[in-house]
Amino acid sequence: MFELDRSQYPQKKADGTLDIDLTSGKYLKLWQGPQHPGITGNMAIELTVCGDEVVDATTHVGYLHRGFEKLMERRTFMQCFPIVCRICVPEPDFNEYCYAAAVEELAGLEIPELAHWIRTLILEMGRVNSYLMYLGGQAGAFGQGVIGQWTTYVRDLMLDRFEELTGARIYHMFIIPGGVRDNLPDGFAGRMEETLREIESVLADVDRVMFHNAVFKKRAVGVGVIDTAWLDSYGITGPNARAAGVAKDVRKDQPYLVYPELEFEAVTGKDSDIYTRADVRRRDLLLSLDLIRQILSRLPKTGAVMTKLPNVLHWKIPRGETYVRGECSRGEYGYYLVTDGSGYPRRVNVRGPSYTHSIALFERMVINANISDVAALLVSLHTYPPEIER
Amino acid sequence: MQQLYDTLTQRFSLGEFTRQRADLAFITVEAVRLHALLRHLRDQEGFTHLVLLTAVDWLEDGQFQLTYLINNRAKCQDLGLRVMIARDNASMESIHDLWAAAATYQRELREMFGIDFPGSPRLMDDFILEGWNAAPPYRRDFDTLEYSRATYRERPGRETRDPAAHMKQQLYGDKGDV
Amino acid sequence: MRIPWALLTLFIVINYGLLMTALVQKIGARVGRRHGIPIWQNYIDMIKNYALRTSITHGVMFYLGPVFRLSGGVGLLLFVPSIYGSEMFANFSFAGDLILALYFVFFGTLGMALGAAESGHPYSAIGITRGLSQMTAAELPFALAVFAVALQYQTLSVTEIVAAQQGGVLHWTLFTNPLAVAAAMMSFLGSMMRPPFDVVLAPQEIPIGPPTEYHSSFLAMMQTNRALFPVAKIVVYMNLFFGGAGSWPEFFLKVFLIYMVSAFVGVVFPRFRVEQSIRWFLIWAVPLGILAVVLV
Amino acid sequence: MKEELLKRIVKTPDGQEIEIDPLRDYYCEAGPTVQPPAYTAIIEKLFNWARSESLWILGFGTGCGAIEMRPLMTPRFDAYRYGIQWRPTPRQSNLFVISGYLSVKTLKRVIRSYEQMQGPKYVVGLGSCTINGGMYWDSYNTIKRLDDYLPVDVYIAGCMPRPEALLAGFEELKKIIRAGKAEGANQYAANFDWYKANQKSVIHDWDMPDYNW
Amino acid sequence: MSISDVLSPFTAWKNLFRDPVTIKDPLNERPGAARYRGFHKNDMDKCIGCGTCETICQNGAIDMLPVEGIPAVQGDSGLRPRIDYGRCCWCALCVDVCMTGSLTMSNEYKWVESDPDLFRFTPGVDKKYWDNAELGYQRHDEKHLMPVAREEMPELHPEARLDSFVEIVQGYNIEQAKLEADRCVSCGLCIATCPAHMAIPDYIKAVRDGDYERGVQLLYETNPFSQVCGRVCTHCCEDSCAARHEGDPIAIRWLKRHIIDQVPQEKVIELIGKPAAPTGKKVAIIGAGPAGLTAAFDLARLGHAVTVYEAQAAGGGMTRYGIPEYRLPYNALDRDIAVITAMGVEIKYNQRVGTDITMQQLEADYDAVVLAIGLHQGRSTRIPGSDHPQVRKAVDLLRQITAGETIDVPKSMVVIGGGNVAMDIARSMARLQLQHYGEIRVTLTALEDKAHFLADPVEIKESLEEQINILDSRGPQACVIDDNGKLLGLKTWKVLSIFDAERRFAPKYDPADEQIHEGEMIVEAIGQMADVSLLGDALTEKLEWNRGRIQIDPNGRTSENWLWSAGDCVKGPDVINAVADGHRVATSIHRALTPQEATA
Repeated sequence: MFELDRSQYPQKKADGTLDIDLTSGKYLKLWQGPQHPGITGNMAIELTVCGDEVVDATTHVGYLHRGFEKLMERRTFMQCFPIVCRICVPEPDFNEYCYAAAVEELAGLEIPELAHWIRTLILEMGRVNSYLMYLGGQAGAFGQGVIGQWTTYVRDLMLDRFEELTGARIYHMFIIPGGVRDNLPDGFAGRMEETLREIESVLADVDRVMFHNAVFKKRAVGVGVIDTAWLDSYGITGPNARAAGVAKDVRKDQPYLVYPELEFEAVTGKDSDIYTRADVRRRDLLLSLDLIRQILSRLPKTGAVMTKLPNVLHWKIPRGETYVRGECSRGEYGYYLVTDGSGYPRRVNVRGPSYTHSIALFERMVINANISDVAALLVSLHTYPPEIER
Repeated sequence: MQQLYDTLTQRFSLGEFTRQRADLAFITVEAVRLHALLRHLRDQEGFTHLVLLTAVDWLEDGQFQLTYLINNRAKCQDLGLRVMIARDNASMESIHDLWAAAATYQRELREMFGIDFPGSPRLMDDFILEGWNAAPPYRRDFDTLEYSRATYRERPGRETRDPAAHMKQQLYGDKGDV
Repeated sequence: MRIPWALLTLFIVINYGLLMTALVQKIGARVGRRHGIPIWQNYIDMIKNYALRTSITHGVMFYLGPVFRLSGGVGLLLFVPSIYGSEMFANFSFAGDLILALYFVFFGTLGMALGAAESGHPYSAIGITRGLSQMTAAELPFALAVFAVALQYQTLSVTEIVAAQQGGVLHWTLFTNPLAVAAAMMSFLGSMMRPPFDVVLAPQEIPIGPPTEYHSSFLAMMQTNRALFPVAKIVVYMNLFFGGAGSWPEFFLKVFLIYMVSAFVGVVFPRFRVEQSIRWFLIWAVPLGILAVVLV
Repeated sequence: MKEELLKRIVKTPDGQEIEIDPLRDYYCEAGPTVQPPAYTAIIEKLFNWARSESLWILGFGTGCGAIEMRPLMTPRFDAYRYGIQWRPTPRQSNLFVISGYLSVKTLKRVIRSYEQMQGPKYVVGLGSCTINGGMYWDSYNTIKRLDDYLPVDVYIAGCMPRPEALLAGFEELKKIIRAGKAEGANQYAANFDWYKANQKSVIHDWDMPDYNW
Repeated sequence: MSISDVLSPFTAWKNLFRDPVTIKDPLNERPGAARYRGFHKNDMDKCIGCGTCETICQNGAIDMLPVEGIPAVQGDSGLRPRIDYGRCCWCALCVDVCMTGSLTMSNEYKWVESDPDLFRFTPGVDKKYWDNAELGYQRHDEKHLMPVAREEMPELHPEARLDSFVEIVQGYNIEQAKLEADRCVSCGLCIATCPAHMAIPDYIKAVRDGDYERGVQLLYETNPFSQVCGRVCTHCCEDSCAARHEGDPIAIRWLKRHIIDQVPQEKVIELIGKPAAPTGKKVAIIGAGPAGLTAAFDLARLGHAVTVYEAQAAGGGMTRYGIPEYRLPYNALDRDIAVITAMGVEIKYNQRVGTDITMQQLEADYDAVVLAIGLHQGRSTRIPGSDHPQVRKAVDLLRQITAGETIDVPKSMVVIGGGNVAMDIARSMARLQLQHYGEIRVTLTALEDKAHFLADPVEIKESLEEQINILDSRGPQACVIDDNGKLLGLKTWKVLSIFDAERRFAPKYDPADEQIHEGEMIVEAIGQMADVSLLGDALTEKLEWNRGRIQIDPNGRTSENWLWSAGDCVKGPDVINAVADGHRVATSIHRALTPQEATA
C-alpha cells in the first residue's frame, strides 16, 4: 500500500501549468529552500504535494547569480583567471582547467609536460574533495550525520594538501593560463600518501556504516531511478549516467591532459537509483585515489611549470571559438569561449553538469516521490547551485 | 569531421565550416534549417547529446549568434551549429521537443539576451533574475559596471593617483611649463 | 509533604537530564571523531533562550503547546516512583499509575500537535502528521508490552511491578518476560526521536518538524522538557522492565544505560521514512508484543 | 508583485464574499521596536554571557563562504565546543552568517530570514564581498555593502576566510556580546526607515510587507 | 539485505575509543602553509609605485596613494599601493605581476573588525602583525606574467662595422618592435623622467597596435627630433623603467626610432598638419641644434616667423658635429631638420652671429632672440704639455671629421676621458686608423673605475668590441714630449679616489703606480663649454651670469627680456634636455609675444 504509484503523474496543460485544482484543498504548496538544510547550497524547490507525495516541482535558481559570463567580458584574459574558480565552489579546479585550456587553445600556447601532470593531479584531488563532500551530504540527507563528520575530516586533510601545493584551501587559483603556478613542494608525495591512506581507512568505515546499512539501503535502493531513456533528453553525464550503465566519462571518451597515459576503467553501475549513484561515486573516489598514486609516481620531477607568456596586461587573442570539456565529479564540465581579437573574451559560456541535472532532470524525477526523499534525491544528483546560475 | 560536413551538405544547405580541432568543428546554419538538421544529426548521425545552447552578441553586426553544441559520444565528435539571427526582436525556433533540457537553456537565453523561443515551456517565468527591469544583462550594450555603480552604493573614501601624472606634478609641478 | 519531595525529584531529574543528554551528545560526537559540546552547554542554551528579548506568538494554543509538552513530562515523572523503596521519591505513585503513565507518554505529543498546528507553518503540520502516525505505531508495541507486564504481575501499579522484580537481576522483567521487553525497547527506539525514527524532526527532510516556529522561552520550555521527558520515560521503562532503582546512583546509572540504547542505535543509522518506520513497528515490534501478551 | 499576493475577493462555498489581503493575512506588519536591556546590570551581564556562549547560526548558506562552515562544524574544528551550532530555522537562530556576496534575489530572502530571527540577533559578514563588494564589485546582481541593508557586528577578511578566521570572528563577536555592544537588532529597529529605504532601492521585486516576522 | 547490514554499522562505535582528531587550539596552532596566500606585505625599499598591481587587479582593490616620507624621485613615483580588503580576492596576480618583487604575501589570514572601513591599508606603511611573517606566497624569479628579456637589437658585428661609419644599430623590424612594445606595462614612470615628458606608454601602445601614424603624432607632440632621439637619446626613461628591476628595461629609444622609421617623411609632415596662421611676430634663433630647432619648430607652428642663424654649414648642432655618423647617420638628422623647415622655419647657414651679424642687429630686427649655441669648446686638462699641437680637443676633432676635413690620423693615440664623447672620438679615430693603417691603437684612460664610467654601458661594450684599450682609474699627469717636441704619450697615475669627503672633485693619486701610454696624439674629452664671445662685450656686461653660465629664469628667459637662452649652453650636454628646453623657451616666447593670451 506504500508502493510508488506512477500512474498518478499529473498532466500538465499546454502552457506548462499543472492540470489540477490547487485550491481544492487536496494539495499543498511547499517551499524547500533557499534557507533549508536539505538543499545543497542556495537554491529553492517549490513543491506541490498531495499527502506525502510530490505531484509537481519547480526549481528556483539564481540566488547565487553573479553574472560571471558578463563580468568576464570586461576582464582581460588573465584577469578572468581568478574569478572563474568562484563559479563552482566545492570543485573549483575544473573552471580553472577548462578556462585555461580554452584560452591556451585559442592563443596557440603549448604548456610544459610537467604542468599537464600537475593539472591532472589537481583535478583528481578536487574530485576526491567533491566526492567526499557528496558522501557526507548523501548520508546526511538521510539523517546519518556521522558519515559527514568523517568525510569532512578527511576532506580537510585533502584541503591541507591543496593548501601546501596551491597556497589556498578552497579557491586554489593555481591552474593559470600557460601552466600551473608552481611545482610540488618537497615531500609532497609522502604526505599525500598518508592522506590517501587516511581517506581509504575512512572509506572502509563508510562502506561498513553507510553502504552496508539496512536502513540506508531501505531508503536508497530503488528510489530515484533515472530512466536510461532520459539520458540524452536531459543531457545527463557523469556518475549519474554511469550509474545507469552508460560509461560516459570524458576522461575515457575524449582523453585530455595525461589521462591517456593513466590506467583506469570508467566506473559504472546498473540500477540507477540513489544507492547505485552513491556507490558509483564511492568507487570513482577510490579510482581517483589510485589515479593520484599513479600520477605521483610517474610525474616528471623537474621541468618548467609555465610556458612563456606574452605580457598579460595587454594580451590579445585572435578571433575564434572553441569548447573545452573535462570530466568533473558531477559530469561533463565545459567552457565555450569566443574571442574576437581583442584583449577580452567576447563570450564565455560555462556548461556545468548541474545545469541540466538539477533543473530539468530533477523536476522530472521528483514527481511522485515522497517529500522525505526530495532532499536525498537532489543530493543524489550531486548538483552545485553556483554552477547552474554562475 | 570534414567527411560529416560533406555528407551533410548533400542534404542540407550549410554555411561556413570551421574545423577547430580534430574532434570539434563549427558549421554556420540558417535559422530555418536548424531544427531539421538537428533532428537529422540526432537521429541519424548519432549526435544524441546536447552539450550546450548559448548565444553570442555580435553587437556591431546587429546579430546574435546562437551556438548549438552537440556531441556524438560513439565517435567522440563535437559539432557546433552557429545560427545568426537578427538582434532586433530576436526570436528562434524552440528545440525543447528534441531535448527536454533545451527548455532550460532557452529560458536563460530569454532572460539574459532577450531572445524569444515561442512555445518553449515556462519561458516567461523568472529564471535567474528577479524583478529585473533593465536591459537583458548579457547583451553587449548593457554595461554592468555602470549599472552596478548606479544601483549599489560603494564604500566611500577610495581615491587613486596615476603614477605618471603624480610624478610630473611632484617633480615638475611648479617648474617650467612643459 | 509529598509535594516538596516531588519537586525535589523534578529538580534532580531536570538537572540530571540536562547533563546526561549533553554527555550522550558528547559520546555521539566521539563517534564522529570530535569532542562535542561542553557538558554544561544545555544550561547556557536554556538561559540564552529564556533571555531573548523578543518572541512572537501565534495564539493561545501555540503558547500552550510547550506547556502541554512539559506537563506531559512532569506528569509522567510525578506519577511513577523514581526511587523504589524511598518514601521521599515515590512521588504521586498510586495503584493505577501505569495507565496514567501510558496516557502521559502520549499527552505531550498531542499537546505539541495542537500548538504546532496553530503556528500555521506547513513544516510543522507535516511534522505533526508524521509524528502522530509514527507515535501511534510506536506506542502500540509499548502498550502491548505494558499489558503483558500488567498481566504478568497482575497489577496496574508501577510500584508493585517494581516490587515484584526485586531480589536479583534475574527477577527483572527483562529476564522474566524478554519478549515484552524486546517489544517495549523497539517502541522505546521509536519514541526517542533518534534515528532511524526521527523523521518527525528531520532537519534535512523537513525542517524541523513541529518545533519549526518555536523560539525563545517557548523553545526553552521545550528544551526543559527534552531533558525531562526522556528521563521520565526511562523511569517508566526502568521500573517496568529493569527492576527499578533503589537509590539515586542506581537510578542515574540505569537511566543513562537505557538512554544510551537509543543513542547506540541512533548514531549509526539513517532514518526511516515515516511509512517505513510504521511498517517496521508493525512487522517487528507489534507481533512481539502480541506474542508477549499471548504467552503471558 | 505576484498575482497571488494581490488583494482579492473570494467567494466562500456558502456564498459569502470575503476580502483577502495576503500580505496582511500571512504576515505581521508591525515594525520592530527598540528593546533595551530589561534587567539589572548583573543579570544582563549573565544573559550576555549566555548569549555569547550559545551562538546558534542560521543554516542559510547565502554564498560561497558556506563551504567553510562545514569543516567548522566537523571534527577538525568542532565549533560545537565553543557553543556554536547550526539551527535550521531562523526562529531559533540568533546569529546570521552572511557567507559572502549577496545577490539581490538572496538579499530579499536574507532580509526575511533576518527579520524572523528573535532579538538580540547578530550578523557576521564573511569576506571581502560583504565589506565592499569584493570581486563582484562590478556585478549587476550583487550588493556591495552589507551594512546598508542589515546591521553587521563583525566582518572577517578573506576570500574566503578559513575556518580558523571564522572562529576568530566568532570569538570577537563573543567579546562584543559580552561587552553589551552587539545591539544590531536595536540598531535595525532604530534606523528602520533607513534600512528599508536601502533595501527597497535595490530589490525591485518588493512583494513583502515592510516587516515580516 | 542481511543481518550483517544491521550489525556492520555498529562498527562506527570503535571511534568512541579513539582520540578525536580535533585541533585543540585552532586559533593559534594553525599557521598557513608555506605558500599560503595570506595578507599582503610590501617592501618599501623595493617598491617603485609603478601601479602595475593596480592595473592587473580585476577587483579594483588597489589604489595608488602618496605616502608620507616617500618623495617622488626618478624611477619611483612615490605612490604606494593601498589595498581594499573589501575587494581583494587573494589571487596574488598583483604579486605575480609586481615589477620589483616588492609585493608579497604572508601566510597570515586572521583579521576581524567591527568597522568595515578599517579593511583598507597600505602594506608596508601601516604596521600589521604579519609584517615580519617569513612564510607566504612569493613569486618565483623565473615566473613572470610577461617577458623580461629585451628583444635583441640587430647590430653590425664589430668586424663588419669597424672599417666604416655605417650605422651600427639596424633598428627593429615590425615583429620585433611589437614583441618589445608588448613588454611595456604602461606604468608611465618614464614620462616624468623624460625631460620632454614624451607620451612614452602611448606611443609604445601605438607600436603594439601597429598604428604608426598615431605614433608619429604622439612623438611630434613633444619632440621634433624623433630620428635623433630615437638613436642617441640618453634615455633616462629607460633608467626609470619599471621593467629594469627584474629584467631589461623596455627599449624605449629603439621603439621611438622604429615608429619614425616606419612612416615616410612626407607622411610625417602631413600628419603634423599645417602651422597656425601667421602672427606677424619675428623670432631669431642662434644655433640650429636641437634646442634651437625645437624652439623654432614650436614657434613656427604657432605662426611666428622664425629665422635660425647657424655658424656651420649644416644644421643639427652638436648632434651633427659631436656624434659620429655610425651612431647617428646624417640623413636621419636631415630628415628631422627637413620636417622642421617644412613648418616654415628659415635656417641661415654659415652665419656666425658676432661676425656676420651682431646681437644688436638681431635685437633690433626681431621680437625675440633665442641663444641656443650649444657647447662647442672643449675643456682642457691643463696638465703639463697639454698645449702641444698634437694634444687635441675631442669636439674639435669630431667637428672636423663630420665636416669632411682631412685630419692627420695618428698611428697610435690616447684619449683622456670616460664619457660618451671620449668613446665617440676613440671609436671614430679607431675607424680612421683602420682605414689608414689597417690596425687600431687607441688607448682610453679615465679617472673613474669601470663601474662608474660616465659613458653608456653599451658604448663601453662596443668600444671594447672595437679593440679600444680602455684603462680605468688612471689620472693624467703629463703629456710626455721628447726633446724634439714630438709627442710620445701620456703619463698617468693610478687614481685612489676622485672625490673628497664633501663630494668635491679632488682626485688622489698613487704616484707609485705610474704608466706611460704611448700615443702620437692625445685627445682630451673631459667636457665642453659654450663659446659666448658672440654676445659682444656690452651684452656680456649687461647679462646676469651664474657660475660661468647665463642666468635664466625657469622658462629660459635671460635678464634681458628680449633674449632667451636654451639648450646645452645653459643646461649641459643632453639632446633630450635641449629639446625640452626648446619647448620651454618657445612657450615662454609665445606667451611674451601674445600677452593677452597669457592673462586669459
